[in-house]
Order: sequence, then C-alpha cells, then structure tokens
Amino acid sequence: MTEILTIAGQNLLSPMILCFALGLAAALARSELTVPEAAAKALSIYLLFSIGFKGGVAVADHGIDARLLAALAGGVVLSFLLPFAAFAMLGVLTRMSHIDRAAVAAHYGSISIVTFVTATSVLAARGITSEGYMVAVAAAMEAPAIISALWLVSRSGQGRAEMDADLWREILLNGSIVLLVGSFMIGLVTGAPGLARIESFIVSPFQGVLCLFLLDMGLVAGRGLRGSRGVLGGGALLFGVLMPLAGATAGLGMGLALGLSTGGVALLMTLAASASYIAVPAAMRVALPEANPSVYLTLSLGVTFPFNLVLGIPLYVAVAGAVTGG
Amino acid sequence: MTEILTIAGQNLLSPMILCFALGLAAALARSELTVPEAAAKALSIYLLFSIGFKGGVAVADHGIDARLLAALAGGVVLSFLLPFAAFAMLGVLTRMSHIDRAAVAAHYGSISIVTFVTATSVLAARGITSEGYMVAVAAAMEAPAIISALWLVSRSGQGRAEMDADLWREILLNGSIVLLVGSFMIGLVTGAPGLARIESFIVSPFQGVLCLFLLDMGLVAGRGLRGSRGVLGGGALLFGVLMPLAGATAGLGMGLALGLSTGGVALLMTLAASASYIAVPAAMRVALPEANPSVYLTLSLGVTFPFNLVLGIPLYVAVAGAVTGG
Amino acid sequence: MTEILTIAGQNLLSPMILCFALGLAAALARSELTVPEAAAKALSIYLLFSIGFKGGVAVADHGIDARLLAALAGGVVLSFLLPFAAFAMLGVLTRMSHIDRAAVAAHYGSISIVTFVTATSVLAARGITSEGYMVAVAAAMEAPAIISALWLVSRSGQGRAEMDADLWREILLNGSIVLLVGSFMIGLVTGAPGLARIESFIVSPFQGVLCLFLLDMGLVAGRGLRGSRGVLGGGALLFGVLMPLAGATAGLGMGLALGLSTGGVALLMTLAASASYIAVPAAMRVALPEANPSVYLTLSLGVTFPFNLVLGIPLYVAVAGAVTGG
Amino acid sequence: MQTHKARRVEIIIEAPMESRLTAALERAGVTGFTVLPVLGGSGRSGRWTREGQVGRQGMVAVVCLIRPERLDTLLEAAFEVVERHIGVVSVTECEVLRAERF
Amino acid sequence: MQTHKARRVEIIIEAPMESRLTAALERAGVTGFTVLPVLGGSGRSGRWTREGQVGRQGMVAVVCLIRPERLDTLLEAAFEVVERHIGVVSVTECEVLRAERF
Amino acid sequence: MQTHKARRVEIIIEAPMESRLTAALERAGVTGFTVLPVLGGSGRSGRWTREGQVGRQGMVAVVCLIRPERLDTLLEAAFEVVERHIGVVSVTECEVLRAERF
Ligand SMILES: Nc1ncnc2c1ncn2[C@@H]1O[C@H](COP(=O)(O)O)[C@@H](O)[C@H]1O
Ligand SMILES: Nc1ncnc2c1ncn2[C@@H]1O[C@H](COP(=O)(O)O)[C@@H](O)[C@H]1O
Ligand SMILES: Nc1ncnc2c1ncn2[C@@H]1O[C@H](COP(=O)(O)O)[C@@H](O)[C@H]1O
Ligand code: NA
Ligand code: NA
Ligand code: NA
Repeated sequence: MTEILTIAGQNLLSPMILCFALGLAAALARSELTVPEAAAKALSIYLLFSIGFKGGVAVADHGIDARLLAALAGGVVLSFLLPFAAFAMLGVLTRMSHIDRAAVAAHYGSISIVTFVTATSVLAARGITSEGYMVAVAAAMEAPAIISALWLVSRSGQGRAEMDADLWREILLNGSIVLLVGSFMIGLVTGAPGLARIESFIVSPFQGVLCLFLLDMGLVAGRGLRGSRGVLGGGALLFGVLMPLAGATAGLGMGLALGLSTGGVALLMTLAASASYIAVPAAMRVALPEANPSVYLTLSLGVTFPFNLVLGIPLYVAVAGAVTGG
Repeated sequence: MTEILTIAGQNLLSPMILCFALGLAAALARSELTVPEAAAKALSIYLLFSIGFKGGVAVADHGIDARLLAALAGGVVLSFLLPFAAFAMLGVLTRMSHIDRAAVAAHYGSISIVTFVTATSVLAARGITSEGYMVAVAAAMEAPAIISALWLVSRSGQGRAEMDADLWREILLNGSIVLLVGSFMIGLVTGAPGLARIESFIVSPFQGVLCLFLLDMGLVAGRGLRGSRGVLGGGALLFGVLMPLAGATAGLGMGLALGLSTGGVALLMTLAASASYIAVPAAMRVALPEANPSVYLTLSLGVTFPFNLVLGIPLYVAVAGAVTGG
Repeated sequence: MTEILTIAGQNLLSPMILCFALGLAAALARSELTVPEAAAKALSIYLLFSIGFKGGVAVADHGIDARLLAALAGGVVLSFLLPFAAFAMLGVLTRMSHIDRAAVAAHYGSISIVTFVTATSVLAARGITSEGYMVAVAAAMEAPAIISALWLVSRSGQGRAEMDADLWREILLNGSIVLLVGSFMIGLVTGAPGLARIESFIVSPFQGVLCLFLLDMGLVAGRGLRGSRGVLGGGALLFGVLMPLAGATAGLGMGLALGLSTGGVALLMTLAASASYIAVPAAMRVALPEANPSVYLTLSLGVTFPFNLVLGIPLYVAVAGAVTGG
Repeated sequence: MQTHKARRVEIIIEAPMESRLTAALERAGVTGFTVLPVLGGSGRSGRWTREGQVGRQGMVAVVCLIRPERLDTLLEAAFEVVERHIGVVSVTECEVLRAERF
Repeated sequence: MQTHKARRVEIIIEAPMESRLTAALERAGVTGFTVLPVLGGSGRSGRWTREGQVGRQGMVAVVCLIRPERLDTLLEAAFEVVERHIGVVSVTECEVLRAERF
Repeated sequence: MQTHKARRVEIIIEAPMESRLTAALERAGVTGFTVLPVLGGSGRSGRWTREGQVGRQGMVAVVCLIRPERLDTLLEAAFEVVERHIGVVSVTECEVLRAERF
C-alpha cells in the first residue's frame, strides 16, 4: 500500500504527468495554446520509433525469448476477449445503444501506445526492466478487438458494420503498427551497434519529448472534454474507471500465466487497461458510422487515458511488483 | 566601452545572430527558403517550455526569493507605463494617427520572449547567472501594456476599442503565457530531480534550437520588411531604435530598485527594451482593427527585434555589469 | 571486392538504410503511415544546416584549402557536362521524347543532397575524413545542369523552354542552396567555438534524424513508385542504374584530377552519381511544363536514389579507397 | 438525384476573428459551417502570406451552406463581425443533397 | 474568352472516407477532382476543430468540376459513400475554360 | 442586405506557378485574391497527393472575387499563365457585400 502511494506520488510529481495536467488545465481554461498537428504527429513518430527500436535491440541482446510467441498470442487473446467484458459492463452501467456499446468495447480491447510508453518510462525511472518484445505485443493487441466489436454488432442485428478489404488493410497496416513493428525489427537486426549510432537521438531526449507529447495529449483531452460535456452520464464515467481496472486484472492473470517478468506483467496490465484513441476511432468512423464518436472518444481519451496516466500506471507497477515479488 | 565592444563582437559572431542574419538576407534576396509554420511553432514551444522549466528549477534550488513578488510587480508596472512613453515619443517623432500610435505603444510595453531567450543564452555564454523567476516576470509583462494602449485610445475619443471578456481571456491565457508560467511551475515542483530526467532534451540542444528558430525569425522579419517598404518614415525608424533604449533605461532603474543581480538587471532591461510581435498584434487585430498592422509589425519585428538582438542585448549586458559591478 | 561487400553489408544493415527500406515497404503495402510534410521539411532543414555548418567548421579548422576553388569549378563542370551524357544514354536506351530526355538529363547533372548526407554518414562510420568544403561543391552542382538541359531543348527546336529572371532567382536561391551555403559560411566564421555551443544539437542526434528522414524518403519513393507503375520501360530502368555509375566514374576522374582525399573523392563520386528530386523538378515544372513529371521523378527518386543509397554509396566509398589507396 | 435550393456563403476573415464569427453565426441560427485554411492573399490592406507571419495571424475561409430564406439573417450576423475588419463575403446559389440537414 | 457550362460539386466528408469517395468518383467516370484540407466545422454532430483531434480524424473538402450531363452519375456515386456518414454535398453552376479537360 | 453582382474565379494551379499567376492577376488590375492550400487531386496527368511529394511541388487554389465587367481581362491574364500548365479554371456567379472593395 505505501509502495503504491510512493509510486503514485513520484509519478504525480514527474514532469510528464505535470505536463499532461498543464495541457488539460490550459484546454479547460480555454487557452489558445496548441501544439501544431504536424508537430504532435512528429513527436508520436519519434516515440514509436524509439520505443520499437529499443525493444528490438533488447531482444537482440538477450536472444529471442521462448516466451515471445506465447506473449504475442496472449496479447491477441486479451484483445479479442476484453471487448466482451466491456460490452457487458456497459450494458449494466449505462443505457447506451447496442452500437455505441460495441464501438466503445472495441476501444477498450485495443490499446493506447502512449499509455504504454509512459509506463515504460515509469519502469525505467524505477530501474525495473521488462521484456523487449512487449512492444510487439502492444502492436499485436491493436486490431483484434475491432473484430470482436463488429461481431457483437452483426450478431445483434441492430446495425450494419461496413467492412471491406480496404478497411482491413487500413487497420492492420495503420501507421503506429507499421512503425512499431518496423522499428522493432530494425532494432532486432542492427542490435547494440545500431543503437550506438543513434543512441543520443532516441534514448537521451526520450523523456523530454514525452513531456511535450503529453502536454499536447492534455490539450487534446481537455478540448475533447469541454466539447462533450453532458455526453457521458455517471454510469459511463464509472465505466471509464472500472474497465481499466478490469482490464489490468485480466492482464495480470495473463502476464502471470505467461511467466513474464515484473516489468512485463506491469506493461501487459497497462496494455489491457488502456483504450485506443487513434486507430480504433478511425476504423469505427468507417465501419460503424452510426456510433457516436463523442461517446467513445470522450471515454477513452478524456476519462480512461488520464486515469491510467495518473493513478492506473503506478497501481499496476506496484501490484505487479507485489505479486511477482519483483 | 571595450567591454561593450567585446560582448557585441562575440555576440555578432555567435551562431545565433549569424543564423538570424542568414534568414534576413535570404528573405531580402527573395529566396524561397522557408521554415514550415508548424515547425517554427514547435521550436517556439520547445524554447518556452525549456526556459520556463529551467527558471522554475532555479527557483526551486535557491528557494523562493523574497524579491519574487516585488519583481513581478515591478515588471507589471513597467509594462503599464512604457506605452505612455512610447505614445509620447511617437507623437514627437512621427505623424502617425492616434490609433496607430496607441497600437504601437502596446507592443513596446509588452515583451518579446525570443529576445529574452536570446539574452539568457548570451548570459549563459558569459557565465552570468540570473534569478530563475525572471521568466515569470516576462510572462507578467505581456499583457498590462494592452490595457494602457486601449485606455489611450478611449481617452482620445478618436477610435473605438472593442474589448470583450473573450479577448481578455485570449490575452491572459495566450499560448506563450500559459506555457511559460506552466512550465515554470512544473520546474518549481519537480526541481533538480525533474530536470535530471529531461536535461538532455531541454538543456543541451537549447542553443542549437535557438539557432534554427532565429533563422526563421530572420526570414519572417525580412519578408515583413520587404512587404512593407515605405510604410515607415525616418521618424518611425528612429523610434524603433530609441524606444528600446528608453525601455532599457527604465528597466535598469527598476532592476536596481528591486536589487536584482547583474543577470537579472540585464534581463529586465532586455524585457523592457523588447517589443511584442505575437500576442499583442493578435489582440490589436481584434480590439483596434483600424490600426495598421504593417506599421506595428514592421516596427517591432523588422526594426526593434533585430536591433535588440544584434546591438541591444550586448549593450544591456555590459551596462548591467558596469552598473551593478557584477 | 571483399572490401566492397563488407561496406555494402554494413551499409545494408545500418539503421538508416533499414529505415529507408521500412518506408519503402510500408508505402508499397499501402500503409497509411506518413511523416507530416512540415516535419519532413523541418528534418531536411536540420540536416542541411548541420552538414553545412560542420563543413564550414572543418574548413575553418584546417584553413582555406587551396583546392577549394578548383573543387568548386570541377563540380560545376561535372554538373554542366553530365546532362549531355544522360541525354545521349537516354537516346540509346529509351524512346522518350526529346523534352523528357532533356528534363531527365537536368536531374542527373544536378545532385541529391540526401544522398550526399548519407554518404558523409557512411564515411563517418568508417572513420574516413573528407574536405569540409565538399558541401559547398554540392551546392555549386545544383543548378548548372538546368542550363545544359534547356540548351538541349532550345537547340532541338522541339519545344520551348520558359526561362525568366524569376526562375533563375528561384533556382539559384532555392532553399537548400541558401541554407547549405549560409550555414557553411556561419560555420566558417564561428569555427570550433561556435560548434561547441551547438554541438549537442547538430552533431550527436544527426544520424538518428537521418534515420527518420530516410524513413520518410522511403515512404515518398514508395508512393511515387506505386503511382507510376508502367511509366518506365526496361530501358529507362536500366538508365536509372547505369547513369549513376557513369556519373560516379566521371566524379572519380574529376576527384583524382583535383587531388581530393579518399573521402572527398567518394563524395564527389556520390554527387555526380546522384540525381535531384527537389530543386530540378520544380524548375522543370516552370520551364518545361510539357515534360512528364512522372518520368523524371520516378527515375530519380524511385530508381536512382534507392540504388545509390543501398549499393552505390558503398561501391563509391570502396572504389575511392582502392584508387586513392586511402 | 433530388436536390434543394440553398446558398453557399464564403467569408474570408482574419484568424483572430474566427471564433467571434462562428459564435455570431451560431447565434443567428446557422446550423453548420466549415472552416478552411488560407495560405495567403491580397487585398486593399496589401499582400500577405502565411510565411511572413508569426503567431496566429493570417486568415481563414468560413463556408456556410444555408436555406435561401435564412440568408439575410446570416449576412447581417456576419456583417456585424466583419464590418470593421478586413475580409470579404460572397454568396453563391447552389443546390444541396439531404435538405433536412440545413 | 470562350467558357463552357459545367457544375462544381463540393463534398465535405470525414478524412477516413476520402479514399472511398475518390474511388467511387473514379468508378463513376469522373475525370478530375481536387482535395482541400479543412480546419474545423460544425453541423448536426457538433463542433470540431483539427486541434481537438488525434490521428487522422477530421474532414476534407473534395471539389469536382464536371460536365452538366454527368452530374447525376456523380451525385449518385457520391451519395452512395456519403449516405451513412456525416458531411455535406453542394452543387453550383459554373463555367470552365478548356472544356476538353472535363 | 445590399449585395452586388460579382464573379468568383477559382484557379487550381501548380505551386511553382503561384507567384507567376498572382503577378499576372495584379498586372491585369485584379484588386484582391486568396490562396488556399490543396491536399491532392486527380486529373489528366494522374493522381497526386501532398504525401507523395518532396519539396514544393503540389498545387494551390487561387480564389478571386471580381466585378463582372472585369472578368474577361482576368481570364485572359490567367489563361496566359495556365495555358501550358496543368490545372483548371472555373467561374461562378456570386453576390458580394461591400462592393466598394472590388
Ligand atoms: N477580390 C478578392 N477576391 C478574393 N479574396 C479577396 C479579395 N479581396 C480581398 N480578399 C481576401 O481578403 C483579405 C483581406 O482583404 P482586404 O480587406 O481587401 O485587405 C485578402 O488578403 C484576401 O485574402
Ligand atoms: N450547413 C453547412 N455548411 C457548411 N458546412 C457544413 C454544414 N453542415 C455541416 N457542414 C460540415 O459537415 C460537417 C459534418 O456535418 P454534420 O453531418 O451535420 O455533423 C461539419 O463539421 C461541417 O464541417
Ligand atoms: N474536373 C476537375 N475538377 C476539379 N479539379 C480538377 C479537375 N481536373 C483537374 N483538377 C485539378 O487539377 C489538377 C491537374 O489536372 P490535370 O491538368 O487534368 O492533370 C488535378 O490534380 C486536380 O487537382
Ligand atoms: Na485495452
Ligand atoms: Na517592452
Ligand atoms: Na548528379
């Protein structure tokens, strides 16, 4: 317990979280501060490239771990199953339409890579290592949840999901998956000598870049929250906090079953607890245009993302440490 | 005197000033070289964040200085009063309309944060320290001058200033104030440990980023100058050089009265000498649409900004050193 | 021979080339991964500034080399003459129209600065030094080829080239020439002390930035290739590989005649072998609007650029080493 | 296809005035509008380009499709805001699909 | 100068649907179109701006100049794509130079 | 509100030609125009998007509101520049506020 509080306190007072809070506050106060779209996208490319590359180098260093494939499969299973839990929980807590519930469920089965990146930086600050291939697991968990959600819609007969080959390609080859997996493989191939050549670009400035990126995330989340006041009822807000906890619990079980390290368990909990706000929303606009974007974006970006960032991650790290004895 | 020449010489041959000169020359020669708007904005976010954060950390390290509040008040007073001096000087030197004079006056009471940043980098290069809270003073000096200018207009009855609650919010919560104050507070809270985590992002590359940013400022200033040939007469040009000297003198007096360090005095002189070209122009377009933007932009960005950068800052640093004996 | 294979192998497995390959693969697989235009332009500004500055500092350190002017003249001569070789080779290998041949020829006489930058990074990785003024040679080689191409068109009477003073200014003061020459001169003036101030910005992150930039180049080249399938016949493709080899041979001869160092010869070979895809295409759209942009862009960006990057540069470095005994 | 008469109003205005214009449009009962970026332009107050700018100066184009009978209310609301500022307002006749949206 | 009657169709649509719309236009025999960026807007589904977005959400404007006789085919193709999605379609009469291009 | 007849000319042209076009317009006595960015498009010379580009290729849209009687001068000036280049020109009838501005 004190462990949790210590981590939470340290986390709360880290420059990253304070930057996020600054962005949130600025947006809620209607400041015109903005990070240009192109700059925010460039920062996210940097973060994805850096984390993928470092993951690949870590795997190259330690040799391909036998658990790599098992972990990938475990992540995919989680991403497939979590939407069902989310869908059911929304049925209990809210009066959302069938389609909205399915769309939200897709988001919570998928993952938020920024939440993942922030968790890796919390682990790094505490000196906890993790499996390098967790970035590959993150990539593998992006898409399966979409299938579950579309299946939930088609089963109900209350809507029509528009899936075509183009959409599948867009989902599976979306920018963050390609960049994450691609840079992971580059890191794997070039290993430590490759890292040495670009270390002062992708390692040292990483946490500072993350600060600016989270500042922008705070601005975007805050603007989203302001624009959608009244969209979410109390039940939905509750869902936005309970669902990550449920996801983290599932991630914990899976992580232990896979025999991951303390850091690996904490990251899998974070992945399961996080909700997508880039890849899945775009897919939903195409496949389920009737679902209300305000609902799913506000939940995933306005509620769950801040919750994970501020309270969730320290909690998951502490629990993973306690359970694995790490 | 030799001191001034030495500093001026070193300053003139620094990469920053040469980058500014390159931009200016390229624009005047009508090269199509441009820094994309989004990139320039990203660079300015970096500079503001870095300088605010480092200021906060400095204050956290040395403890809250008793003079902090006094310095803030002193800055606000300067920003309120300088527009009256500017307005009067314009009346003597030029035949500008009442409204144009008021609009220009607002710019010179307010501050240019890039000029401030460049001055901190000149101080750093000479090993002169300054009060960390000077960035907060800079933020506090952005807005008051606008009030003075609008009062000058309403008093004259020769125009109508459109002020509404929205405009006040836009001015007080404009991007650079929020970012500067916000990152100052983050630095204050996280202190040296926070800085350690992001040092290689916000400290080491700082001067290089400033170079590219000044390159862009040179391009923008040069394009502005080309587009507004003939807008300014000799009197206005003279104002663009005399007013910063007047402002610096006022800043010197205030700095000595406040008992600031050598570096602090030099920075307050720089702030008082500098003229806004971001926040105030936008406010003027809303509040005083009849004022001619070419006049105030050309003066502040095309004349006073280069003057301060090249000659003003070394002069203020040398004078502050001589007067405080620092 | 083994030397070539070693260099080629090391090059192939460097993070830079793998990033380029990742971008190419992503684009060919129709992933929606993109680097925002503003970010890509910002990266290229960084690369040009950094390489120009470092070149200037190198010249400042070693003193102005007597061969500087000769090297500039040599580069200009190459740029003037190579279009004739290209034009003739296209006549033999393809059935392109006169105008298309001239337009393509202009590209191959001019240079690709990214190819040059990549070559400097390969040299640096192998510890081979080169003349700092090679960046000035690169800048000098951008424009002359355009004149040769327009002369080829006007001589033939089969088209009309639209040249005006504006176009000359646009070509001679295009962004990359101005930035390269400007930062070279800044480096020359500020020398090692200037470098020390911005070293952690322009030196250490350089190779990492190059990685992200080449990722984007891969994406752009891949999208270009997809969009222009069928535009090039086998003869044109062959030209895209043979012409750089011919250019490199000319560059080798010129480099030896000039008495350049091993690194200098390798860089001059690279410059001669590379083809423009920024400055020249824009000039061709204005001067020779009837020439088909798909043809020259696909050849220079889709065929020759990857060829040089992957095979050409290691070959030129190895040959330069073998011939100069460096 | 079934189309319906409407008007397309295009207002080019300084960026700092954008939020004031759209607020006025909303007060005037306009149900929708679209904001497009502007790179540069020229008019009585001279030539400008986005590249010669720092900060959020510059202009935007606000496009508004509206039923013909509501045009006058819109123009009055827009004029109120535009009056003292630089910028231009143009109105074109057009047809729209899905009239229920306007 | 010699001009020719044509129609200018403007379709404002969500960015993720852009490639589907342009593919449908091409299938309907449209020979050309231009895509413009959109900064923000407002409609039945509320207000949005590019700044309140992550990823590739947002909208684009697709402008299509077309011979009058081809208008119906185009509108049907566009409607097919737009139908279930947010966005607006407007048609204006216009004149074009160089009719051979359309 | 009082409006005045005018024409809205929209010229979509390659970015390297922009300055030549606006210079020609100014020589033809055009008092104002607005330049909008273009993301991509398709035409006789094929499909292009801003993302498949390096450097300053790409296109822009130049919008020009003009009194009807000046239209021909404008079109001739524009045609001069556009003639050998890819791009399209369209003209729409419109009404403008504040006629004294045109
Ligand atoms: N005739 C026009 N056609 C199109 N845009 C115009 C016209 N006149 C002015 N504008 C736009 O409105 C801005 C301000 O115009 P003005 O108020 O005349 O200075 C210009 O920079 C243009 O972007
Ligand atoms: N009346 C209108 N005029 C111009 N643009 C509109 C209009 N209505 C909707 N839009 C645009 O279409 C988008 C979606 O509209 P809607 O489907 O009504 O939510 C809005 O965000 C606007 O960009
Ligand atoms: N019918 C059209 N409608 C709208 N824009 C067009 C049309 N035709 C061409 N364009 C635009 O003009 C550019 C060049 O067209 P083209 O000269 O036909 O290759 C295209 O990339 C489009 O941006
Ligand atoms: Na999840
Ligand atoms: Na001041
Ligand atoms: Na060449």
